Amino acid sequence: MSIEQQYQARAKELLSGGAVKMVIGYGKGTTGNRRRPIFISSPDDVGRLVLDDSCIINLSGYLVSEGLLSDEKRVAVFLRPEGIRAINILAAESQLDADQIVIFGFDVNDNELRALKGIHVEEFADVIGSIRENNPGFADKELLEKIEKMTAQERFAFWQEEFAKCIKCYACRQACPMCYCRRCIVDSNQPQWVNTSSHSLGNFEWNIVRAFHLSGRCVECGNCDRACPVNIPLRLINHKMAVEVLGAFDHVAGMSKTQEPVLASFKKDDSETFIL
Amino acid sequence: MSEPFEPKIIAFVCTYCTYAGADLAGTSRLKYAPNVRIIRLPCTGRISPMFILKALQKGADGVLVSGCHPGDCHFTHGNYHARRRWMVFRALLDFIGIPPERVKYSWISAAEGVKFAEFINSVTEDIRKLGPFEQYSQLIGDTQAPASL
Amino acid sequence: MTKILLIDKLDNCVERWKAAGITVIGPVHRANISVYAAVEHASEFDFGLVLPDRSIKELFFPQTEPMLRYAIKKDTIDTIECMPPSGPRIIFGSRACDASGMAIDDPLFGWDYKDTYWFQRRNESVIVTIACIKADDFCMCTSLNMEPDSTKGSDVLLRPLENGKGWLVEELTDRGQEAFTQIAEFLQESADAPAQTAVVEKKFDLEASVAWLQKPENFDSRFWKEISMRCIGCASCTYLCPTCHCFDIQDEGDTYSGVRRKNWDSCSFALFTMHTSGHNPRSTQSARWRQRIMHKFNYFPGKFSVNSCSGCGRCSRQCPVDMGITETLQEISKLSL
Amino acid sequence: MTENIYNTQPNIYKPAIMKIVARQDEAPGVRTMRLEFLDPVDHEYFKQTFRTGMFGLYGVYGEGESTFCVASPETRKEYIECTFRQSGRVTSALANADVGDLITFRGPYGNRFPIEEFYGKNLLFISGGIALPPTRSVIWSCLDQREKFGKVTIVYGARTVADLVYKHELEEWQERSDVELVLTVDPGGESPDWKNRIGFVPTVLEEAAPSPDNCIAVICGPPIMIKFTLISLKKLGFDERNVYTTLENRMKCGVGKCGRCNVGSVYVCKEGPVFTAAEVSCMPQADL
Repeated sequence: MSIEQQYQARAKELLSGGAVKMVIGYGKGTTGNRRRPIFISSPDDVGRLVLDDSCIINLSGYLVSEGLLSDEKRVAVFLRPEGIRAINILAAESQLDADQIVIFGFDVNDNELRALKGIHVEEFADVIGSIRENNPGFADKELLEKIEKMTAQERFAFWQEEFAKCIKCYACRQACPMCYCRRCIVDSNQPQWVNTSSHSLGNFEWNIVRAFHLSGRCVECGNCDRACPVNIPLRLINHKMAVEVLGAFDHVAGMSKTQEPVLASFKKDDSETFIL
Repeated sequence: MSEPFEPKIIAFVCTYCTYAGADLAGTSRLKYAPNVRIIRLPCTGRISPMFILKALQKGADGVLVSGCHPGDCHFTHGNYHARRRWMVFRALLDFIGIPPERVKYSWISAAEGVKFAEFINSVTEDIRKLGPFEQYSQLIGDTQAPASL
Repeated sequence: MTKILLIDKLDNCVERWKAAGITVIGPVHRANISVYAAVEHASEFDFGLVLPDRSIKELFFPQTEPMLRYAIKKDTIDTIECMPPSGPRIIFGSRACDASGMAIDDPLFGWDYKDTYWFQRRNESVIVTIACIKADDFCMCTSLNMEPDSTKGSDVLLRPLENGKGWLVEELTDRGQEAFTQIAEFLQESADAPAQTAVVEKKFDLEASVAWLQKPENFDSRFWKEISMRCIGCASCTYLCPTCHCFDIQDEGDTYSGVRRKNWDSCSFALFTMHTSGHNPRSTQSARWRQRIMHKFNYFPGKFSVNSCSGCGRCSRQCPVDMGITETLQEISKLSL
Repeated sequence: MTENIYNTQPNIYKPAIMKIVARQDEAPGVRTMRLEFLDPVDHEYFKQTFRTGMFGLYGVYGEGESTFCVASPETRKEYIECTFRQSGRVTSALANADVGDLITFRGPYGNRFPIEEFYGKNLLFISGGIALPPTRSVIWSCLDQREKFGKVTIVYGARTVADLVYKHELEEWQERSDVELVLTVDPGGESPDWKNRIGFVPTVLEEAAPSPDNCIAVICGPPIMIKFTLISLKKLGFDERNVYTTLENRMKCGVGKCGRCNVGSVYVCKEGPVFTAAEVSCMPQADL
């Protein structure tokens, strides 16, 4: 039995027994290799669930949709390891109760799909732990190195050109499971911290704020990168910040549901070489 | 003839230590550069990175942030939180291309009037050497510019 | 025998137009995306694109533009209008969907009160459309009763030649004719046949869908919640759409001087309709998606007798969660059977 | 290039400049300002176009624009009066403006109350809280030509006595023999010396029981009040077509372009803000 069939069967069982009220998974998309999020509430519909190596979107963000978990019923969700880490962070930041989340874990290595064993988030500790060991293989190392070698001026110019494309559609924010604020700082107007206009200054500020708010929280699922209609390498900034946070505070985001958020905690002996 | 460049610098300081230090510098009649506008806050823990961005947005050539030494925070650990935040924010600014020399951080206690005056003077000199923050001024200028197409 | 323009001659044309003070704009690649932008040479164009990632809309209605500049003085306030840069433009290599999108929005921007920013640019632009010879899975002009070679909104229509060496020229308006008179010497007579236009499959039944949307009881249908459940509420569909025209007005500046700007805004944002009191007439994502569809296919045609969709398919193509107008209208077509 | 095929008009986004000549605190957080045009051309345009029910966009440069009605009547066009509650960025800036300060105004926009059609009829005005200003514009427009109308009844309620706006005008109306004023406050909102009614507007309205014969009703208030008042009016026998109300939505342009104020197919800024109850009942109720 394929993993897809196994998971369909499991979804059917959970839904018919009432163990979960909904399964959030992947369904067929518009084109052959597109998969779209689907929400299954009836055991009769589990046949619509698809699982293959095109299932890339991190679905964890849907769990914090307004009202979804407030009835304290359980919800099942298809997640890759990054998605599982996202659940840990959401739980650590008190956005959801991890016990309400039933995980259908899977991963793709070398184009091969494999199931991840476990139901609740803590059972995936090994899988997640290994991420910490072999620091996530980030695709665009080349570009990162290129940027790091630039002078500050060149870097400024590089990012300005990238951010100039930004149209402030906020797809990066909306696609990100970590951007759950009911009112984002860019939507606050008293005071108006960030210019809402999508001119070069407004775009620059927005992208700095977004990256800062995700520092030490990003799981590098790539939702922002894929959502961006103008192809700004957003994930690259997030990755860079993850590397910084790892180096400075030995912190990898989403390791457990009780992990303290890195910027809401401290150690007395944190490095402070830059402080005069 | 163009006027010599005088940097505009914004300082965000905590009221219990650095502001008191500034006070001490004043009452001790220490001279320091007049380029710094001080904004007093209850604690470094309150100094959001948004403040630094706002200062740059409004045309500052440099920003400095200062508070109590570790262990001395009036609120026991506001400055420890601030330190982590600055660490990350500083790295981010660096990666985005804002030279770290433009944003400086320090611990200055209520007793360190001399350190305050020296710090202000040295930062002002550093920023003066760097010159106006032209790249950011360009961004700010764009907000005033007419549409291009 | 008809007039043709050879690709080889295009650079001469660009030169000629530029010499006449005309800004030449067309589909190009810029920093990893494709857009309509001003060019120096014809070699910058990429006519091989199905259509650019970003629509032609931003040439007439940019994502942000200053409208007014203010200066507050002791006894008076000066308001200075910031008009778009003046000067003729030729948009060479538009697509039929993009060009018609502009014509669709004309009545809206001219509805009793004329939007000077929009119309100054409209008035100074010549749109030269190239009929499509290829389409992708998301193209849907035919579903909206248009064709890859529709002429709505265009001043000149070019049909690619079968041999790939150029285009057959059809001047549609006086402005188009005037623009091509300037390059008359680079045109030639030829009997070359035009290539077959792209075959775009009809994806939904527009008439049936519209009829369904017009029934008041369907406003409260469960359908809206189901179809929009995965919508994440970003604005990429509305911002890439050639016909979405909603905007925000924002002031930037201080007590003494600053700029009032017109920025894109989107019905997918909760803040779009939120009252200061906190009351929000469209408080859920399903209500906002319903508004988008209703507006395009029910309210807008009710006012201006034309659907506010030109079938470019960018909404579906770019959607992070694979939604879009096509899917919604396909589902509605099924419901209305 | 070729001749301009599109007409050009004055810039529709460019506001007129107005001077605050007087201001008055009405209730906690609620203020009325009287404004005068600096430019006679703007004033002339206003005089020619303003009719009761229309609204404007009041603004402070640097903060933005905010939509509310013109609270002064069409019979007094030398100035504009507006009443607003300080609640957001723009209204805070307006509240901070002092007599002599300059603000911006765009408008008047929207449709109006067709008061010619009310000639010879009895008028019933029903209003709640901060929604008296739009009603007040109609009330004075009618009282200034009192002889053209029949009986005039005003039912006005607020949460507390302090929340009643236009207190001096309420006194004036109370003393007039040709106006019947029914004042009420919500239970618990009365002061020790409150001599008027206590109860919610719909209840008080039913008690007052104005006759629907030859009568036009104008209601303005928070959505919940309108909802229940419409039910009460129905009970009293009013025809939906003789009941007028105003809708208010978030607006930016005020001229039918920016796309946010519509309720169903109706653009409140262009086709409103004045609607009959019959028209409102045809709109999708969920989007109100």
